Amino acid sequence: MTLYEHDVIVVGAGGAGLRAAIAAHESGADVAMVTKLHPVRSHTGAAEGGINAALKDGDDWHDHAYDTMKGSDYLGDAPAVETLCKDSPQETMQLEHWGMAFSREEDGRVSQRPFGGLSFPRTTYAGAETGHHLLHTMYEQVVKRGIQVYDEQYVMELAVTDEPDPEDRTCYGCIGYDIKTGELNGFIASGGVVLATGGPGQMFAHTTNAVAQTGDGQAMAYRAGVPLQDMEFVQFHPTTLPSTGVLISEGVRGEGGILYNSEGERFMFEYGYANNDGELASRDVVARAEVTEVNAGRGFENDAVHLDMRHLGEERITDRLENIIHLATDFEGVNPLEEPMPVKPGQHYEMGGIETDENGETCISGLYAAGECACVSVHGANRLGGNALPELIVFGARAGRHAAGEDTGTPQIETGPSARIEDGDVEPPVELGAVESTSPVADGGTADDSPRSVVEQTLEQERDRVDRLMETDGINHADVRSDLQETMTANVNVFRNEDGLKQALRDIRDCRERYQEVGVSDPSRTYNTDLIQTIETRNLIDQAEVLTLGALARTEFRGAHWRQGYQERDDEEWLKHTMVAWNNGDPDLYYTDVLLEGEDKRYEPKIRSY
Amino acid sequence: MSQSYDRGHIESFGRWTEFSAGMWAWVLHKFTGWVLIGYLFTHIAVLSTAIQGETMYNGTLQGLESLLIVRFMEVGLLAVAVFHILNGLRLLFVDLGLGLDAQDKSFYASLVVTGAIAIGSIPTFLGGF
Amino acid sequence: MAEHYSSFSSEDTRWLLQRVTAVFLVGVLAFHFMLLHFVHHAAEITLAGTTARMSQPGYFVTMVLFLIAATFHGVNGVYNALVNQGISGTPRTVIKYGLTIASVLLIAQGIRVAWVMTGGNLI
Amino acid sequence: MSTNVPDTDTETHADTDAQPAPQQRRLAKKRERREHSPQSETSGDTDQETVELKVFRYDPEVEGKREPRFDDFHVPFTKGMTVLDALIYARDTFDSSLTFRHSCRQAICGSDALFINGAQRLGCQTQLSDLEWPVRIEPLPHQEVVKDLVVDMEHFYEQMDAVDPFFKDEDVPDGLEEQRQDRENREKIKMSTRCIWCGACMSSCNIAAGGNYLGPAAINKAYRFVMDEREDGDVTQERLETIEAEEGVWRCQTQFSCTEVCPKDIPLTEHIQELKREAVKNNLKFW
Repeated sequence: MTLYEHDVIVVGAGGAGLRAAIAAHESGADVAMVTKLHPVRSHTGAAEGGINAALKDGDDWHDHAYDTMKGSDYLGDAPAVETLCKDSPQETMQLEHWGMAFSREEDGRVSQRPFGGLSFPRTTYAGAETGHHLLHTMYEQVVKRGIQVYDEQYVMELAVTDEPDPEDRTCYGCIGYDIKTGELNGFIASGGVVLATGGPGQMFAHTTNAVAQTGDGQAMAYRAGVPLQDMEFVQFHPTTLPSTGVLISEGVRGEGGILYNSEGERFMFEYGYANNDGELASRDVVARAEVTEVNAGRGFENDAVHLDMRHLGEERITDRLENIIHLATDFEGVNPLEEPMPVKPGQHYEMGGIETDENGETCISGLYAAGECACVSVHGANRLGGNALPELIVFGARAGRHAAGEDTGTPQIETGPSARIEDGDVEPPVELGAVESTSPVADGGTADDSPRSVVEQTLEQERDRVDRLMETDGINHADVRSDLQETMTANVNVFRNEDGLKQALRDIRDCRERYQEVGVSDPSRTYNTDLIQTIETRNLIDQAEVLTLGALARTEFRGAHWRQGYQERDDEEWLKHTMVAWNNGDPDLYYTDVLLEGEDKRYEPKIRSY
Repeated sequence: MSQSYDRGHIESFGRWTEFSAGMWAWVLHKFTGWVLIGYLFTHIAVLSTAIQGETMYNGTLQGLESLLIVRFMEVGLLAVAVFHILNGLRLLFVDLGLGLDAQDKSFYASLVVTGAIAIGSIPTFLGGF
Repeated sequence: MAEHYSSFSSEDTRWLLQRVTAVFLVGVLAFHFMLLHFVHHAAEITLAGTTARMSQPGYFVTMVLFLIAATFHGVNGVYNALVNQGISGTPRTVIKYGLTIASVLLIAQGIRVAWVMTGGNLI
Repeated sequence: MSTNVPDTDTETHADTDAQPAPQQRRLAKKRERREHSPQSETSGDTDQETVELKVFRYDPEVEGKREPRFDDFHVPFTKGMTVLDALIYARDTFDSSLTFRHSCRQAICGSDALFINGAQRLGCQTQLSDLEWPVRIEPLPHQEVVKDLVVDMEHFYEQMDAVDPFFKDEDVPDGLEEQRQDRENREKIKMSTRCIWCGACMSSCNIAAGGNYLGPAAINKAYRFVMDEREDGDVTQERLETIEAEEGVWRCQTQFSCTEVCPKDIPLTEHIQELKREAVKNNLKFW
C-alpha cells in the first residue's frame, strides 16, 4: 500500500483525461493520471469521424450551436452547447499546433468535411482515424510535459466524505488497484479528481465500444452521490459487424451502399422506413428499420441484414473505402468485394452521464467529470456525428483548469439535488438499488474529513472488498454480466416498451442479487483480470438500472429514445432532464430544467427532421 | 540477443522454423560473410608462400589443387561468394529504398541463381583434375 | 532523452564505407574469380604468371585496393555482427582493437606478398 | 476436453488438501466443467466444429503455474471468429484465470499482440479460419512474461520515449492560425502515424531482443517527426542525432521481420532505411 499525493488526479487517459491533465499541468498543478489501461490503449483511438469546429470563413459558432441544439432534440443545455461551440475552434487548432496530422487542403490548411445534421462542412478530420491521431497527439504532449501516469492502475472507488447532502460532500481522492502487482494504492488529490472514464457500452451485448468501456467513473460518481443524467439516451449505430460489433462507417452508405433483407428487398424503400433518404436516413431511423426487418423474419443469421457495396466497383471501393475491406475481412471473415457484409445495429454512444456544469464540476466539491462519462449536457437526446471529440477536448480542458484552481467563469448550469424541479413518477416492478445495507460497495465515505484519513479509510474498505471477492466461493461474474448484457440488448435496445423495460428491471435486480454471490476464481494477485472484471460488472449493473429506470419513466419519443405507444416528442411534459441519484442505496428519480436560453437568444424547440 | 527471460523449453519451441525470408537472408549473409573473411586470411597465408620462392609457391598451389576435397571446397567457396554478392546487391537496393516490396522474392532469386552458378561451375572446377 | 545512448559518430561513416566497399568488391571479386578460375585455371597458376600480372601497375594497384577493401568490409562486418550479438564493454573494446590489429597485419602481409610477386619488375 | 499436463492436476489436489482455498475448489470445479462440457464430446457433436487452442500459461504466484506450460481449450467455432473471440470464450467458459490484455477488439488499441502459430499478430485481427489448427498462442517473444499471455511492455515504452515522441516546434502561429502542411507531406507521414504501439515489431526483431536497440516502432515514431515539414530544421537535426546514435538506425539489419508482422502495414524497414540515408546525407554536408 502506498499513498500518492498530487494536486489533481485524472482518472482515465482517453481524450478527455489527457486534455484535462495537460490543462491542469499548464495551470501549474502537479497532475497525475491514473488509468486502467495504458493511455494509448484508450478507446478514443477508435473514433473515426472528426471534430466539429467553426473554423473557416462563412462558418460561425452560433450555427454550430444551433445545429447541436436541434440535433439534441432540444434536450441539450444551451450554455453547455454554446461553450462547446465557442471553445472548439481554439481547442482544435491547439491540436494542430501540437502536431496532429489533420487531413489537408491543397493550400496546406486543415480540411473540413460535411457531416449529418450540420449546416456547414465543419468536421475537421484526419483520414478515417481522427480519434487515433487525437489520442496519440495528446499522449505525446503528456510525455513531453513529464506528467506522471500510473498505468494499468484500476480506480475502484472515490474517497468522498459522507455528509447527508451530496452537495456538502468533498472528494479527496480515489483508490487504485495496481493490476500488475495486486497492490491497493491511495491517491490524495488536494485540488480535485477528474473522472474521464468513458462510456458504459459494455452493458450491451452488442456494442462498438471496447471491452474496457464499463463506465467505472459513472458508477463511482453515482454511488458517491452525484446524479446520473439522461442515461436513457443511447445512440445505436445501424451498421456494425454482427460477430464483434466493429463499426462499419456511415461512409459506405454515403458512397451508395445498399441494405437488403433476406428476401433480397431494399427494405428502406420497399417498406417505407425512409422513402426520401433510404439508406442515408438518420442513424436511429435506419437502426430501427433493421430491427423491424429482423423481427419480421426477414433477417439473416445473427439478426443481421446485408449491406452490399459490390456494385460500386472494386476501384471505387479501394479508393474511398479501403479500410472497410480490411475491417470486414479481419473481423467478420467476409470479403466485401465478393459478398455483402452482414450488419446490425450496435450500441455506440451514451449521451447521458455524470451531471456536471460547464466547468466539468459535479455537485460534490473536488469531483469533476469530462468526456463520454459526463453529461454537461451537450448531446441531449441525440449526439451529432463529430461532436464527441470536441466535447472531450473542450470540457476536458475546462475541467482540468478548474481543478487546478483557475477561474473559468461562473457556470450557469446548476447541479445536484438543489436543481430538482419535480419528482419522478414511475412504479418500478422491483425494488431498486442496494440489495442489503452491507453491500460490498459502501457509499459516502467517512466522517473524519482530513483528506488523508478519508482516503485511508476508503482504502481499508476497498481492501476488504477485494479480500471478500477473492475469498468468496461463488459464481463467475461473466455469467452475471452476460445475463445483464442479454436483457439490455433484448429490452432496452432501439425499440422500447413498458413490458420490456419492466422485464429488464427485474432481470437487473436478479443480476444484482446474484452479484452478491460472485467470487473471483483466479487466486493470483498478479494481473488478475478476473477480479477487475468482477468489479466492473458491479458498475455495469448500477448503470443499467439507472438507464432502464429513466427509459421506463420517459413516455415520449425523443431523439434516440423510442417508446412504443408514445410516438411523439412531448415538449409539454418531457422537456426536462432525467436524474437518478443513488441516495445511499435507494435510487431517487427526479427531473431538472433544460436550459434553452443561450447567450443572446433562446433555442425554440422545432421539429427535428433532416 | 540474449533472452531477457527464460521460458524454459517453451521459448525455443519451433522458433527457427518460423523465420521469414528476410531473416533467413540475414542469417545466410552473416554465415557466408564469416566464411569469406576466414577464406581471405587463409588465402593471403597461402599466397605468402611466394615469399619463400617459386618452387614453394607453385608446389603449394598445385599440391592443394590436386586434392579433390579442395576442388569441392572451391565450388563451395564460389557458391558462398556468389550468394554473398547477390544478396549484398539485394541489400544495396534495399538501402537505396528500391524493391522493398519484393525483398523476399529477390532473396529466393539470389538462392536460385547461386545454385545455378555453383552447379554450372562444377565442370570448370573439377576439370583438368 | 536519448542521453543514455552514447553517441558513436563513426557509425554512419562505417555504414557508408561498408556499402561503398561492397560495390567495389562486387566488381573486382567477379573479375578476380573469372580471371583466376575460368580464364586461368587455378591448378595451372604459377608464380611466373602471377608475376607477369602483378608487374602491371594497374593490376597491382587494383589488387592492393582489393585487399584493403575486402579486409575492411570483412572485419567491419564481423565487428557489426558481434555488436549485434550484444557484445559491449571491455570485451567489445578488446575485440575492436584485436580486429584492427588483425586487419593491419593482414593488409601489411598482403602488400608484402604482392610486392614480392612483382619480382621487382613493377614498371 | 483434453486437460493440463497431468502433474499439475496432482499438484492442485495436494494443494487442496493442505489448504482448502476456495479459489482452488472453484478452479477444480471449472476444470470439471471443462471435462464435461459438450464441446469435449467432439465425436458425438457433428454439427459443431471446435477449434483447439494451445495456450501458454504461467503465473509466478500460483503453485502449479510457476513452471510454464501449455493448456488446451476446445472452443466451438463460429464463422468470423477471431483468436481473441476464442480466448474470451475460453476464459469466460472454462477458466476465468486465463489472462490476456484486450480492449477495443478492432485493431486500434494495440493491446492484444500475441505470438500466434509462430508469428506476432493481433488476436482480434486474426481469423481462426486463416490459421492451421490447433492454434498455438503464446505471449510475445523477447519480452518478460508477467502472467499467461501478458508481457511487460515497460522496455517498449521506454524506447518510444527515448526518441522524444512529441511535436517540438515552439514557433507556432497564434490563435486560430494553423501551420501549413502540404498534402504530399501529410501523405508522406501518413503510414508512420498509424502505429498503435502494439509491440509486435519489436518482438519480431532479433536485434531488438534483449538489447537496447531503439527498435522499429520508436524509429518509426522518429520518422514521423523528422519527415513532418512543420518541425523546423534544428529540431530535425536533433532528432537525426538521436536516431543515428549507437542504438539507433544502424542496428537495423533489414530483415523485414517488423514490416511483415506490423498489423497496420507500416513499411517500417523502408522508414528505417530512409532515415539511414537522411543521416548519411546530413553528415555528408559537414565533410
